[in-house]
Parts: sequence; C-alpha cells; structure tokens
Amino acid sequence: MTPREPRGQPEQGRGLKAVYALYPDGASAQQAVNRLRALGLQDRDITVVSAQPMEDYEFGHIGKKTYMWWIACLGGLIGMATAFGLAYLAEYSWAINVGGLPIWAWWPNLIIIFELTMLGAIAATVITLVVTALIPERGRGFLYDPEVTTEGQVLVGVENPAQDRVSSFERELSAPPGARLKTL
Amino acid sequence: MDRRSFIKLTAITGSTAALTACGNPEHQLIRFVPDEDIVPGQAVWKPGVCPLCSAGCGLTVRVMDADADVVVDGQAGVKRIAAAKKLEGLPDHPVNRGALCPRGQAAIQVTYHPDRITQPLKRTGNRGTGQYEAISWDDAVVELVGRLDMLAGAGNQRMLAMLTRRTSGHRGALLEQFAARFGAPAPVVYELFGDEVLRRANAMSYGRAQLPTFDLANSRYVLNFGSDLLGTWNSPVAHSRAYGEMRQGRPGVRGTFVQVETRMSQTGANADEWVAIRPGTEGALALGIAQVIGGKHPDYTPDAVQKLTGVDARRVERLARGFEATRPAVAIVGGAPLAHTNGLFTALAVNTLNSLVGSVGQPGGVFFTPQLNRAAASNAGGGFTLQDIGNAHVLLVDGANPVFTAPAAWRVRESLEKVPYIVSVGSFLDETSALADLILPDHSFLETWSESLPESGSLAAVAGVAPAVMRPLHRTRATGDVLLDVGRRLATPVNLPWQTFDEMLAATFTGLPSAAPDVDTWSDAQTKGMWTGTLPAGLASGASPQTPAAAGAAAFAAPQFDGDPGQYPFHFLPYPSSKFLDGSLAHLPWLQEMPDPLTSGMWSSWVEINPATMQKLGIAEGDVVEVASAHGTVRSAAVVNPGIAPDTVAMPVGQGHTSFTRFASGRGENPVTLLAPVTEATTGALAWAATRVRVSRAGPADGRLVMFAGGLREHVEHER
Amino acid sequence: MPRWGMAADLDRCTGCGGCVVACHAENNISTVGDDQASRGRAKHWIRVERYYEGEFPDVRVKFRPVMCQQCDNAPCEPVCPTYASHHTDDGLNAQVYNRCIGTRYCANACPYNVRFFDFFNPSWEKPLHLQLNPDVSLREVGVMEKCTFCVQRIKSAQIGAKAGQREVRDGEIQPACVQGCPSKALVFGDLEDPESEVSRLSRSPRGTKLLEDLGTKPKVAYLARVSQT
Amino acid sequence: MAVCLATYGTVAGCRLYQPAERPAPQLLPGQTADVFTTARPSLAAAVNDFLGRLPEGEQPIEFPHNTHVKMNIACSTCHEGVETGPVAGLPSVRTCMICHEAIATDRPRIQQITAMRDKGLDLNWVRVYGYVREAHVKFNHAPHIRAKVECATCHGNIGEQTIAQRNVDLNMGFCVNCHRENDAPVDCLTCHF
Amino acid sequence: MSHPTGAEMNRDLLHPLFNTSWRFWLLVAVFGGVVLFGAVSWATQLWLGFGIAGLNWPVYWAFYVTNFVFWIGISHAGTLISAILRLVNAGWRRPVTRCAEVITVFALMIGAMFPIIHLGRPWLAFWLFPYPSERLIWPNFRSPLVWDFFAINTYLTGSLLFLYLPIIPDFAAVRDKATGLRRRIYGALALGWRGTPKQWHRLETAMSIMAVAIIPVAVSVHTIVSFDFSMAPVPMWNTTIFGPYFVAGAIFSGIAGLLLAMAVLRRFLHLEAYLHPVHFENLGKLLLVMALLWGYFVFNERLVTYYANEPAEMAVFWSTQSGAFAPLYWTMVIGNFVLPLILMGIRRFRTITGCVIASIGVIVGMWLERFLIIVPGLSQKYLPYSFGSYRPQPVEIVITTATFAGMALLYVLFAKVVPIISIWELKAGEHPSPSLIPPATEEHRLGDLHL
Repeated sequence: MTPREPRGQPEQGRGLKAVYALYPDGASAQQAVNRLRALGLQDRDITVVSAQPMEDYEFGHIGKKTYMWWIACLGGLIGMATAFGLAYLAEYSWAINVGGLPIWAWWPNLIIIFELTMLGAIAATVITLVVTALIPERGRGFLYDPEVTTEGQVLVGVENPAQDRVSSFERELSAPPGARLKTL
Repeated sequence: MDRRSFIKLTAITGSTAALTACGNPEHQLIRFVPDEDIVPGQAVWKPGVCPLCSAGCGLTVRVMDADADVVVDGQAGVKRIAAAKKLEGLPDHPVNRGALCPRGQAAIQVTYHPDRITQPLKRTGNRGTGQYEAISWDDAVVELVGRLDMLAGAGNQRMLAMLTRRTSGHRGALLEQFAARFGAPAPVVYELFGDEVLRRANAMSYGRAQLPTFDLANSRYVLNFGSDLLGTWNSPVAHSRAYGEMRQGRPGVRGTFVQVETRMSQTGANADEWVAIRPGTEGALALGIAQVIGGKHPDYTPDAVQKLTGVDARRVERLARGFEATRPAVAIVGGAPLAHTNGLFTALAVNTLNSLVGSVGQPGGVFFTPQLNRAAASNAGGGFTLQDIGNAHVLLVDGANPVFTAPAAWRVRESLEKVPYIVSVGSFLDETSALADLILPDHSFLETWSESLPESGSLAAVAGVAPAVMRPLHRTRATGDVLLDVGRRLATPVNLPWQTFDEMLAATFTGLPSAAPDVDTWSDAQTKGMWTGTLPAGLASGASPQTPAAAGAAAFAAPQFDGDPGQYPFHFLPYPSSKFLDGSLAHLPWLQEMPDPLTSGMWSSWVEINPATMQKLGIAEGDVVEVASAHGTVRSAAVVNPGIAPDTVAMPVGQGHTSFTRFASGRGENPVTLLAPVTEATTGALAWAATRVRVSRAGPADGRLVMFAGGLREHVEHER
Repeated sequence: MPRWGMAADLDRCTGCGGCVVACHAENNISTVGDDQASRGRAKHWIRVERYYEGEFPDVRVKFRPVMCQQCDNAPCEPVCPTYASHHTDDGLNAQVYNRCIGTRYCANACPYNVRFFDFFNPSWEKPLHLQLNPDVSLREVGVMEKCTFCVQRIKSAQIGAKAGQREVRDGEIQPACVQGCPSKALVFGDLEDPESEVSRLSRSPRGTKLLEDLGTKPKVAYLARVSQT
Repeated sequence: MAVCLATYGTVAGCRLYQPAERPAPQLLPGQTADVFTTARPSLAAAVNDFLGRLPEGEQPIEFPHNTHVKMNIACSTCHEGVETGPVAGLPSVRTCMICHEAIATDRPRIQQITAMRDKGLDLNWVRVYGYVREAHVKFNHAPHIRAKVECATCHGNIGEQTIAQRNVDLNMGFCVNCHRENDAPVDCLTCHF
Repeated sequence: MSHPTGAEMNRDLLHPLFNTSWRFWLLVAVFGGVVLFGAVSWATQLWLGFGIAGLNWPVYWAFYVTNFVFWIGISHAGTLISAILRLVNAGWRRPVTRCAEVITVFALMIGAMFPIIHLGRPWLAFWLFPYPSERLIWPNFRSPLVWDFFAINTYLTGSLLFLYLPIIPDFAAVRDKATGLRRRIYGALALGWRGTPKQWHRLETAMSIMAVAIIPVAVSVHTIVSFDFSMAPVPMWNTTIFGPYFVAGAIFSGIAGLLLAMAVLRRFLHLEAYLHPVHFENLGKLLLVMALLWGYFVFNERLVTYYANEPAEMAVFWSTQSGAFAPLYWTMVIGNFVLPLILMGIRRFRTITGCVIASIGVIVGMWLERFLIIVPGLSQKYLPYSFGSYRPQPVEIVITTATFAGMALLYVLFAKVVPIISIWELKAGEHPSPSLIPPATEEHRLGDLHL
C-alpha cells in the first residue's frame, strides 16, 4: 500500500485527486496550514506529511489526542485474564503434587501472570498503532511525495478538493516562501 | 477349555508334550527341562549354589522367559529360553540366610558373559596366543581319551596332574576319585589367599584342619587379628549377617569389635577400636594379651609386646581387660597376619586366646561346622607341587589360575609351558587356560548341577545342591559328566560308581538323614537347594574340637621379610580385592564398575599410601608411582589412604590380567608379580605379605586411575 | 495409602557394597566402561559413601549407603518443567523416563546427588542383555534415572495383594538392596503403619535424616553408628 | 570461504569426540562382538518412535485367529500369561504343537512349524499391539482381566481377523480416560516405570 | 559537534544499504563459516549422544547454561537502556538506541537457543510450551524453566516490536530512495508510512508505552533467569541476592556489549559524525556505575557467605577464592571491577579506546562470572563423596565460539539492510531556534511543547 506516484505537470480542471505543495521548512509549512485554515478548512481536511515529527510547530500537533494508554491497560487486563485461565487449566486439568507445593501456587503463577499481562499490553499498543495510524481510511491518506524523505521537504495539501475551490487552494499553498505547488 | 485339559487331549491323541522339550542334541546331557513351567512375563524362583568362593552360599534364582537369537545349523532364529534374571540369597540357607555379597550378586554375569567359551576348542597357534579352532565334543573327548590311554599305555599314569582351586564339595572329590582310579597323584590345589596355615594351626590346636566358624551373633567382644572377615575372608556373608546381629540384634547389648592390622581393611573400618600394628607381630600381641589375662607367657609382658609390635603397653592392658571381662569373647585371625614367615605361630597364639577365655565350642565363640565324611581317595603318593608341575605329561586345569596368582619368582608359566599336553575345563580364556591345548568348557553354575559342602559359616552341617535353572546357552558340557564319560571310554576304563555327576550327588544326599520320615532327602534337597541338619557319627568327619595342648608354647619367631630395609623401605601388602578376590572375578563388568569400598576405585588398580608418606615422597593422588621389589616392578596410580601405616604400601590383587576377557585384559597392574617366593616356615604356604618394596614417583597422573568418590572426609576444613 | 520409607542402620552397615551390585542387577543399570567412568558418567543408584576421620593410627571410617531419599519436599520435583519428576500418592519420587526431556535441573536441585543422566544409549555386550529385568524399563540417551525404591517390586506386590484381597504385609516388599544386604542394615516398609519395622526403626533415638536441615523431609532414616571408646 | 570453513567444520565435527581406544576383543570361535543397545537402528526408526508409530511387521506365519476362535478356544489358551501375569505372551511353537502334533498335520504351515520345533527354533512373532519403547509403558494384563476389561476393549475384534491387525489406537489419552472413568489410578507411575 | 543536514544523514546512513563492499562478504563468509561449524558440532552432539560434552555427575550444567545466562544478560544492553533513555528523553540517546535494541533482539535469540541445545532430548523441547495434547498433561508452571519460557517469550516479542516500530519511518525513507523489488519489500515493511503528524504522535506514544512496559519485563527476565539458580538448594545458589545481582550484571555486560558494537560500527561504517566521543563517554560513565554496583553485589554475596560460614557453602567459597577456580575468579574480578574502575574512573582514559578495552574486560569477566556461579556450586554439593569436577570438551567450546560469530553475523547482516542509526530520530533531535517559529493563528495557540 505504498502511496501513489504524483504525476508530473499539474493539469487544470477535473479529475484532480489532490492539490499540495512542498515546503523546505516547518515555518513556511505552518504558514500554508494557517492559510488553508483561513479558507475554512478543518484540520482533518488538511494533509501534512513530514520526514520527522514537527512538534516545534503547531501543525505538528494535529490529531494528537489518543486513548492508546487506556487501550494498553485494557490489553494488559486481557493478558492477565489469559494468564489466570492458562494457569488454572494447566494446574487443575491434571493436578500433580510436586515437592509439597500447592497445586495452585500463587508465587510462581504471579510470575506467569505478570509476563502475560505485559505481553497483552504491548500487543494491544502495537495493534492500536497499526489500526489507528497506519491503515488509512477508504479514499483518503494517499497523498504523498517521496521528496519528503529524500529532500526533507514538508508536504501540505488537500486530498479530494472540491473542484470549484482548487484554484483558491493553489493560490494559498503557493504563497509561503519556497513553496513548490503540485497536484495529483 | 484350559491348557491342562489340552495336554490331556493331546496325551489321548498319542503325542506327549514332554517329548517336545528336548529337541536338539546339544542338550542331551541335560535330563532336566527347566522351561516347562515358565509363563511369559512371570518369574519363578529356583534354588542354586554360588560358585564364586568356597563359602558356598545358597541362591534363589529368578527365572523368566527370554528370546535368545540363535543360529541352529545355519538357520537363524529366536529361541524362547528360560533365562536367569537375578540371584538372591537362599532365605533359610544357614550360611547366608537370604543375603549375598557383591560378588555373589554379580555371579550371574558369569553365565551371560560375552567372552565365555562357547564350545570345545583345540589350540592352533602357539601357546598363549589364544589361537584356537572349534571342534566337536566327540572329537574333543576322543582326543583326551587318546592322550590318557597313551599315558596308561606307557605306564605313566602318575604323570597325569590336576590343578584346581579349592572347591568345597563333590567336584573336587570327583577329581580326586578319578585321579586315584586312574593311578594319578592327588590334584594340586593352589590358591593365592589360601588358609593352609590356619587349617594347620587349627589341626594342632583343636584337631580340626578346618576353617573355623564364629558365633559372632552371640559374641560380645570380638578381637580380630587382620582378617577381612566382613569383606573377603572365610565366609563373609555369614560373618556380616552375624555381625549385624552382634551390633544391633540383641536389645540392650552391643558387641564390641576390635581390629588389629596394618592397613585398615573394610572390616577394620567397622571396628570400634582399630589397632595399628607392625606387620607379622600380631602373634606377639595375642600372647601379650594372654599374658595379661592368664600370666602363662612371661616373655610377653605389655612392655615387651610394645617393643615388638609398636602397640602401646597400656593399650595392650586395656585390650586384655576388655577381652577377659566381656564374655563371650572371641579372637579371630586370618589373612595377612598368617601370610608371614611366622604365620603358624601367629595362628596358634590367637588360638591360645580363645581357649584362654573358653570360647571354643561355646556360644559366641569358635565352632567348626560338622563336615560330611567323604571316602578319602587313595591317590598315588608323591604328588606334584606347583613348582614341579612342569614334569607332568598331561595336565588337567580346573578353575585354578596360578599363572596369574603365583609369584613370578615361581616361574609357573615357564614350567606349565614344559607340560606336553594341557586340558582346561574353564569357561574363560584366563592366563592359565590360554596355555591349554584343549579346552572343554564347563556349563555355568546355572546351567548344570551346582553343589557345595561349606567348610564354615554355619553351626549346623549343611550341604547345598541345586539342579540346572536354565538350559545351556552354548555348546558346553558339565565337566563332571565329561570326566565320567572319559573315564568310561578309556582303554582300561576308570569305572567310578556313577554314570553321571548328579548320580554322585544323589548317592551322597540319599545317605543323609531326612528331616521327616516320609521325605526323600535327595529330592527334598533339590527343591530346597540344600540339606541341613545333624550328621550322624558315621558321616561326620573329625573329632569334636578339643582345647589346645602345647600349642601356646610355640616360641615367637620374628617375621622374616624379603628385601633389605635400607633399599626397600616399605612393607608391601597385596590384599584380596573386595571386588575380585584373587582376580578370578575381574572379568565381571558389574564388579569392575562397583566402587571399591574404601578407595572408591573403579576399572583400575592403585597403590595405597599414607598421606604423610605421599607428602614426603612428593606424590599427589593419581600420580603414577613405581613400586619395585627385588623380584619385580609395577607402575600404578597412587591413592591416599589415611588408614595405612606410613611404612607400608598396599595394592589390591585382581587387576593386571594379560588375558582374561575384554573387561579385565590389559587393565591395571598385578601386584603378585612383585611377591618374593617367601613361604611360611612350617607349612610352606606362600607368605604373600612378607615382601619389602621401594616406592618412587614415576610421573604425573595419566588418567589410568578411575575413582567414583570426590572427597575423602565428610567435613571440608578450611583456614579462614 | 502407604508411605514407603527406608531405614539404614549404620551400626550394622559394613560397607561391603552388596547393595550397589544388587541394584545394578535388578534395575538394568548399564555399566559405562572405564573411559566413561573416568569422565564421571558411572551410574550407581545407590552408593556407599566412605568418610575417614582422624589421622593414622587413630583413624576411623564411616560408611553410609546413599540412595534417593524419596523426600516429601523434594527439591527435584518442582523444578522439572514436564512433571517427569513428581510425587506419587504413596510418597515416591517418581521419575518418568518417557516424560523426561533432559534438562538435568532435577539433578542440580538434588542435594544428595543421587540422580544420574544417560549420556549415551546404554548398551550390553551380548548375551549380557539376556539378564535384563523385563520389569524395569531400559532408559535411553538423554534421560535422568535414579533409585525408584524398586517400584516394580512394589507394584507387583500390590497387584498380588489386590488379587488376593489382602493388604501388603510388612516386609513383603524388599527392594534389591534391602533384600541382598548381608548385615540386614537396610529395612524397607510403610511409614504410615506405626507397627512396621521401618517406622519402628525410624523412631529410634539414633535416627537421623541426611541433610535434614535443608527441609527436604527425606523418607530414609539413618540410624547413627554407636561409637564406643 | 564459508563452504571451506563449513566442510572443515564437518570434518572436525565428526572428530569432536574420541573415546579412549580399547583394543577390540579377540574373539574365540562361537563368540560374538554384538552389542545390545537402546539406540535406534536408524534415523527412520527414531522418527517412528518419536511419532509413536509401531512397525508394521511381517508375521512369521499367517496365523488365522478366526479359525481358532471359531473353535471357541479361549484367548488365554495360547496367550497363557494373560490372566496371571503382565504379559499375555505369544505362544511358542511348543504350545502350537500341543494340538498340532495330532491336528491338521497335513497342512504345509503346520509342517513348517513342526520343522522349526524339531530344530528347537521358535516363531519370532511381531507384536501387533504394545507401545514404542520410548513410551516406557509397563502394562500388566492380569489386573485388567480381573477388572473384567474385555480383550476387545483394547484389541478390537481379533476374532474376525486372520492375522491380528491393530485397529485400536492405544494412545495415552485412551488409557487415561478409561482409568478416569473407572477411577483407576492415573498417576504416571501406574504405567511408566 | 558538527551537525549533518537531513540530506547528509540520508546519504551517510543509507549508504551501506545501497553499496556493498567486499569487506561485507568477507565478514559474512568468516562468521557464517564459524556458525556452520557450530551447527555441525551440535548435530554431532545430537547424533553421537550428549556424552560428547564435558558434563558429568554431578556437574550437569556448565558451558551451555553459562552461555544462556550470558547472552540473556547481553540482551539487556538495548531495549532496557534505550527504554530508560527514551523515558528520561536523553537527547544523546538518538544515535545509540537502534544499535542497542538490535543487540537485544539477536542476543535474546541466541540465548534462547541454549536451553534447547543443552537438553538431553531437544526434540521434545515443545513439551515446555503450554499446549493441549491427547496426553492431557501440561507443563509444570511451578518450574523456573517454564517461567523462563514465558519471560523470554514476552521479552523477545516486546524487543522485536520495540526495535521494529521506530524503524518504520526509516523503512519509508529507504522505500522512497529505492527502486524495483527492493522498493516493494521496503514498502511492505514500512506499512504504508507517510509521516502525518497523527502517525508521528501515535508512533511516539506507542514507543513511550512500550518503554514503560518493557523496563519491568527486562528486569523480570533476568530475575527469572537468576531464579533458575536461586530456586535450587545448591550451595551459593540459593540466595535472595541473585535477582538484582543478575539484573545488574546483565545491564553491566549489556552496556559493554553496546560499547563494543558502537565502536565497531563507528569504525567500519564511518559514523564518526553521528557516534561522538560523548556517547562513549556517557555510556562509559554508565559502565563505571554498573561496575561499582556489580562490585557491591559481589562483595555482599561473598561477605554474607563468608560470615555465615555454612560448611557446604564454604567449600564452594574457598574453591573460588583460593582453590581450583581461583584463577578464573580473580580474572573475573580484574575484568569486571579493576579494569572498568581504572579506565572509566579516570577521565583521561574514558576515551573510545578505553571504553573498548574496558568493555572487553567486562564481557570476559561477566562470562566467567556466570560460569563461576554455576560450576563450583554444582561440583561441590553438600556430600563430599559426591564432589566432582568439570572440563569443557571441544563441542562445547566450538558451540560457544559459534554463538559469538553468530552475533557478529546477524549484526553485519542487519546493518546491511537497515539504517543502523535511526535517521528520523536524529532529525527530530534538532530544533530550530524559537525565533523562526511563527505564531499560529489565535485559535490554534500552541500548548506546551516539551514531552
């Protein structure tokens, strides 16, 4: 699911997938974002792509809100439950006496419970990451340009723009210093 | 419809199930079909007699079915056999009462030994090279008969020599009888660790040329001079059994056990008081004690004894008081103390002690097992000795292995090589059998009639006998039967009153008084594995023991040692290994791998040295040391032994075989090669403890020593 | 439910080693040969420990037969990941060969060093194999083995007793070492039965347990040797 | 390079272990140097053991169970140990000859075993049921017979077969379940020792 | 220190991925060969029987278990350290973290092999895993070896992900630079990474969660490994200090391993611009701290034993102090304590070379430490009659060597296919001066930036 190649020359009019521009640094990217916002676009309609986290800039904080921590805890709980189940199954399905230890021996079981809890938490975290961040919604999240990594550019753009507003987007996007306008 | 009714049915149809058992000719001499009553997977217990030493312990043999893969005239296949699985002591046998020593436990490996001789062999290569070809039994017997006829023809019957180890029972008797009837001298009996000195002493003291039996179970003070009675000497299982009773068998009473010796033996390890003494001076100590008790030996005041023996005078006093005060008390002597030039003196001195405290024939004292009186064979006089046996024309070797167990100085091998024709009936190709021209392998004791007439170990008379418990594994034959067969076939037949060996046994046993009027002693003995009871005067041999006459008067003779003390500073003590006795058991892997009770050595031999001496000589455990006497040299690994006198080194006898199966050949060293041909003054028995040696470090540890144990002491001491 | 135990009277034990060979004969313990023995692979389910005390001439020796102590709190059991080593209802330390994967953890945990590992497939020169006891499994390479109190004898005695609708009599079961002991230093029996010989001996004032302070609760009682003089 | 090192490794690998050399025993006529070992004869055998697969062996003779069972001969007549001991036991030729000394002596198969009997040889039956050695199962028939367990429970319908076929899978689950149902002991040491 | 631009970073760090030198093949050949040799040796052991190893009665654990503990210890280099550094957000961590985490993963894989290699019947190793079977038998959850299984399992999974997540953006970078098949492979590995703020945030949150989770796991893993010993009543084994003692030792050897790896990378991949002496210095300080901690633990262990004067333990104690094991013991003390103390304690020596020497000393020392924990205790266990000794056999030595070669091999291959230094993290490490940051529009006023 590598994003699509951009086509060479921006062509006017219909069939336009996305309009975007590449900026050499975060500052101009921030300007572009602000300008797009001025046009009344919501953050969720603005696509920003960069080769590293841009937390020094405001736009780097778009979509920061997440429940990951809670999900991780939930995963931990699930892992713990599994551990309990497994331990119970293993020790009572054929209760065998070893060295006078109780059949259900808390201390050893705690170790296993702990490990599986952690495993659950880790697994949950990673799954959440993949689901929420890496699998794009349908018809969105394709806007990309290799120069982001190769040239360290910052991409700001709009996916599936309303045809009638494309020109205004292009105007605003090309305004900041060092902007290179492209369309898809 | 069960199996029994089947047999009935088949009986009606005219075929008998019994016939089906003895199919193949090689077993025609076995008139006993063991595996009729064997049900697969289920054990039956059958009586047996342990053949390994003259103690003659009774066995019960666990027999189960097994599949042996065999080749019968070309066709390979399996044979369902009844196989002995385990040996256990015969529970009510008066000698061992259900117990067995480690050697007895391992005896079963004799039967299944991979290097057992499986069929008659005829020598092809030079003597000693072990080159043999297989021949049929008929040819073999014919050949032997031919040789004997030649002797008889030339009137040289006296040139037939027989060489045996001491076996209690009919086997020896048969040989004697055969020799007598043939006109040959009595068989030469040779044992390295024989007890001839003690027998002679007992004859002088008690009128019984016999090993004594001790009622340890009822004794309260046991004073043992050097004999390894719990390990290897006389009747060890009987002794151990009684020892246990003496220690803990009687509520509130625990017998005291004092051991006097130079190197702490397994027996000495169990003593309450262990008295180290100069080798060969045990007799002096005994008389010293006698002097303290009875005052009849003025030359042996404690101080004098201290000078002679190195035992502190006060200790002599204490021992004497203990021995006198704690009745019943018994004094025992055997083993190394009698293997000196003054052995007889020592034995007599100790006998004096017993009569002094009146322990002869008394509970807790010394007894003599009633012996079955056998018609003495009238052999031609002027028999051979081991030294001149080379003059014989035909030599029959039965079990003895003097090439290995006689000191090299006697040059036994050389003299045997002079014998034109040697026949061995041994089951293994040991050093002596390897010289044989014809080998007529005997059955193992489990495959034929086994029997024994224990010389000691039981207060009541006992005779062990048992039929075969399993079919022969190989094409072997019972020597007794072969001998009788040969006798019949001679030109001038040696006609003995029996057709087969078991007839000879039957003759004896039917004569014995039966326990109940309606029991036939012969069959009863077979099922029980033994007969025991009181012998009627007619059958008993020897008078009841009388108290010694002038025995005590024997004057002290200082032990003579071979080798100048300056050049050979150490006394050399070759002791019977508790695993291999005199080496005749070194071929049993279980015994090879069993850790030695004291050193924990396995699969190897060693020299035991006092730690102080080792330090002085700069020897570490495992180092290769050279032990040299005036007559030979061996290199072996050094082992620390805190229980040996600093001026003494000891080696276990048994290893160092040049030819004795894959497990013993070329393993360890044979200390007998060092021994000087010194003999006990009166009896002429080999004084195997009278050699002096020098010891020097020959090199670092080379892995020849295999030990099981790590530590020597229970508590590891450390400087902090 | 019985609780099998043993008592070893060190005042009777003469250190002869009869038990060692008897055990080999009963339990199909292979001999490993000199080379392997020198590498420390000899297997002796029961051994007679020998300890010297004092210096010449005042030397004494202690013998002590050591076999698996069949501990009630056996350190070897919990460490086994596969239950190959576990506790049976009648108090035996089971060693289940087919379940053993050879971690050798049990042997490390055992303070008595009575567990032995098969470093190679055991072998017997034919026809020595005809002696093998069909009631005892032949172990293969990579498994742990140890004294079982001759469980095969216990089982057959129990089955026999059950067939005859009776209880197993005291002294009816004798492990090979007990059976063969010349001085009758070893006694085997049911510790639950207060009348049995073994529990009588275990109550003896001379009775001690080996390495008792480790809290392994061994079921073998050692009756100390009485020392005079 | 890697290849060279690997080949060197292989060579060296095989020489990784040299036990101390002992001279091969000098054998006399009739003696063998064969060794009985618990090692599997081949890798295939090891794999079979691992998977618990018993070898499908060729029986020495085609023994028709059905004909014998039809003549309602009890199993225990030939498998004599079954009621009294651990092993049911495969009959030796002597057992066969008890009857066939007289019965059906004209059949080639009977004459064949008669010949073997005369040689003192025995039929080496191939076990049909039973366990791989690695399972270390010590099964004891007698108690099961006493507990009235039918032969067919574990051995299927032998009565209808000529040569016995294995048609019950005696895996541990099979045993344990039955033991659990009849509250027989399920401790490992019941069967494995 | 100089600051390479993003483009330079790409150039330098992606260079080894796109250009292959003969040196690479040589290394692969050599290490690969040794590894194969090791594999053959193990096969020989399986074929001939376990006896070709030097183990014996009563020393049933030796080289193999030593290696197990040792490699698990080394594995504490990466994940644990980098997790801690991430949590405290130490800026200098950025170039270090990845090559650290890689060590973890590989060391764990190697370490986890040994419990299987040392089994008498490895083909039955699967009985350690809890799975339902016709036998109705499960593993014994009361056995430390089963704990090991769970702990290592968790730690390995965690470390793998902990290593993988931050590589995703770099995979993306490689993808964009590459063409053809390689592009598709890296594309797949990059999981369609683009680099939107949301993705960056999710990634970083995930990383901090993982960091929080992985630290206790790492600690637990080596504690549990120490349980393998402290649970058995073996003299000098059965002690409560083993948990922290082993963890400390693990981190100790881990840092040493990391330092070595970094030095080698710096040398061969010419990363002087990224791995600065300061990194070595900082890690060196860490090494010093751990050396002191280790010394503290050893002193504790020894003093307590010595003071208690329990006979069984004293036998082991003295065998290591003045007995058969003394030479090894004092080598260990020098390598683990004296050497690091001198080299890392004196600033003048806290150079890259100094670090390397100290690290080698520590690696050797820590391996010996594990050996000296295992073998003396086993060879002198309570009953002196059963005391034994141990001498390693060729097969054990070969396999041990092979594992080191294996580590090197894996590392070389990894450095070939993945940027060994996290490119995006480096870039993210540089912040423009606040003056350049334009104010956002009123309604999007910035919150507090610092994480």
